[in-house]
Amino acid sequence: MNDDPQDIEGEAESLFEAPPMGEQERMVEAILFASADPVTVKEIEGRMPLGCDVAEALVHLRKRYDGRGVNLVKVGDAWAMRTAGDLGFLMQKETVEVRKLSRAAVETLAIIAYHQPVTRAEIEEIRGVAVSRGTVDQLLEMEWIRFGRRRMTPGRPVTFVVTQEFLDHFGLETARDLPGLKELRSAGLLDNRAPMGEMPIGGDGENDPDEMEAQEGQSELFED
Amino acid sequence: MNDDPQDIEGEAESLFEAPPMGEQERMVEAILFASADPVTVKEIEGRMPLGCDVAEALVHLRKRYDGRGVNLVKVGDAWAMRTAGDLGFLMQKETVEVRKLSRAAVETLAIIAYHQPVTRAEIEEIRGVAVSRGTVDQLLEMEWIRFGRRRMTPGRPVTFVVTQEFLDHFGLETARDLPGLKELRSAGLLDNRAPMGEMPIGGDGENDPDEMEAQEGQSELFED
Amino acid sequence: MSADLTSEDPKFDTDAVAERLAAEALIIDVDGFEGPLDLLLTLSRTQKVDLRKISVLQLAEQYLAFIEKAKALRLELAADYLVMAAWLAFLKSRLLLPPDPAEEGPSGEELAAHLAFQLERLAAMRDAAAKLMARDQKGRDFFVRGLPEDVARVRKITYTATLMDLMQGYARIKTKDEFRPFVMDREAVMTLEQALERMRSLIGYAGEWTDLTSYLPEGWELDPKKRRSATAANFAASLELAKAGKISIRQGEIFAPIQIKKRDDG
Repeated sequence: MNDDPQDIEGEAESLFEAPPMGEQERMVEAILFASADPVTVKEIEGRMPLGCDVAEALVHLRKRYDGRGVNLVKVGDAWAMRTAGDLGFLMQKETVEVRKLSRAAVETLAIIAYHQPVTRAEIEEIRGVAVSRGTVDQLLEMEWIRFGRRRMTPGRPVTFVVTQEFLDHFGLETARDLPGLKELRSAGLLDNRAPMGEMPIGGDGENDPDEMEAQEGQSELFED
Repeated sequence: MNDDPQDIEGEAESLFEAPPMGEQERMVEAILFASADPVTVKEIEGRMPLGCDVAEALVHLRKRYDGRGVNLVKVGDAWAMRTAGDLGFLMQKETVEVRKLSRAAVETLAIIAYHQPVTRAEIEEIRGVAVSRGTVDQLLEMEWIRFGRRRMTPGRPVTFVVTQEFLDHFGLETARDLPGLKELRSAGLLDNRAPMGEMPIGGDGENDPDEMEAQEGQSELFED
Repeated sequence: MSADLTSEDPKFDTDAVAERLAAEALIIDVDGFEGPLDLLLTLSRTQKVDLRKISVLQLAEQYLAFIEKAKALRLELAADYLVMAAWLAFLKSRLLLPPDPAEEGPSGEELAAHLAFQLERLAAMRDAAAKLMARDQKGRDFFVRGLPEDVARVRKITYTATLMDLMQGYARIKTKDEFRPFVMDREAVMTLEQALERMRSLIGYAGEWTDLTSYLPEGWELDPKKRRSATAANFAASLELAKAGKISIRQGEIFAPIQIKKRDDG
């Protein structure tokens, strides 16, 4: 523990002289490194050879780690080594997982794209089921939809419109490029069972108020 | 990330210049401190900003911790911070009871370490006795050995090699640092000499079809 | 194995008592050996020479004597001990007899050298194992970080959909729509919201005073039910728009047509 024989003649109260300060610092460093919890000065003292000045060793050690990637920090009356605060970003590992959008989200998104600007109540009316907050939040978070102008109706409900990000993702120049029902039908995506007269899509039914809105929505999309 | 504006004109291939070396060293320090297991250079690189020279930062860091209570050690192709070996006496509290290995297990481990990659039949030839399944299982379970490549000999037997965990446990940088390896090699004791004539030693299980099956199945799993 | 091999063996008749005791101790310990090679290695230690200079002949004799002794004591010996005994007896005869040029395979000396090599290698491996276990070990002599900070796995989930998904989704809703009977029920009803939306898009053109009735949707004025609903809705909507300052609204006298006009400042 102590390889300097001259030290042995030292103090009277301990049989062996305490190790040199540099050595004490190493010891404190090792103890703090290996401990699962912050360690109090008393605990460190209990583990070190007799006569060590733990407080002083801590001062040296703190200085040594000052500005390093790891710092010596005081936690209550105990001490611990911690990653420097500015390097916290290194302790994160990002894994990206690609998932398919849920059916509810796809349908909500489709309605917004075809009918924008559209209120939540309208989406619900079209889908026939309540739109969950989570679905809308998810689409907002993905930045595929955003809030449009408030509707000038009682309650002034917000409307939703699709974003440039949405158009980019789907390779569309404008939302008007979305295939109309006719195309959907010819692509076999729709049955021919019922007439589609009032469908507010792609230039059919110019009198349909939804259609007008949809066009207004287009301009709204690019207004900013 | 970079406070030296002149640096920005630097390299053409990266949009942002890598942080200065001192900063890179801090980052590597933080990453290694945060992990109980060795971290590969590749992993470190993956977590640092683009363009960092992790290898160089490690050289600096190793020097910085030279002779300290905590050292930077190389374990295979990974790096780890470990307390200095001479300070183990301070750490009774952290000591983990290492499972006592049987003589057979210790010998088998040594044979795998010094002769790797080595087949079960070769281990049996060296020890002069059949290797019990339990011994190999125990070493596999401790993650001190793993399956290596199949030997391109009749029966395509699997081989065993030691792991990074083995190197880490025994504080070895590489398997080349095994104690006395050079002497053993120059004495010809690591040569793979074919057993002579009808020497009645080792390798009972060679012709056991079940055994072959078992080895076959496992190696597939671990083939790299 | 033949019995006269042991009678030939001078060792146990002449050797010191100590060695006899040692040999007996070995026999008692027979379960403690890990096979014949382990036993041979232990026996070779009694020669007190470098393993490279060991006398394999002498070792073979020691081993055979051991086996005889064990048999005499009726100790159960594993088959491989007996196989080794037979092989050593063969080796011994090879080493003692002049080489037969007609005989194939390795000579007695080569076989002996290989056995010596095996013993030396086993001894070396045991020595290496001891050195390995004497190294500083993790968790005993050196330690890992006691407070590792787990790398937070930030799982970022990216959702995706294709244009086909979108179209199929829309088609799904629209197909469903056609079979929703209540949609038909509401065909003759114009809500305030619908009227307001429509009006908002139309008032841009209402620079001049226009009759509110002209804002009825095409076709709605023919069906009385539809006309009533649309008129009421349009009226309510125009009040809303007037309140919002988007339009001005006027009526010359009671029951006169209601007219609206876009407010330029609206």
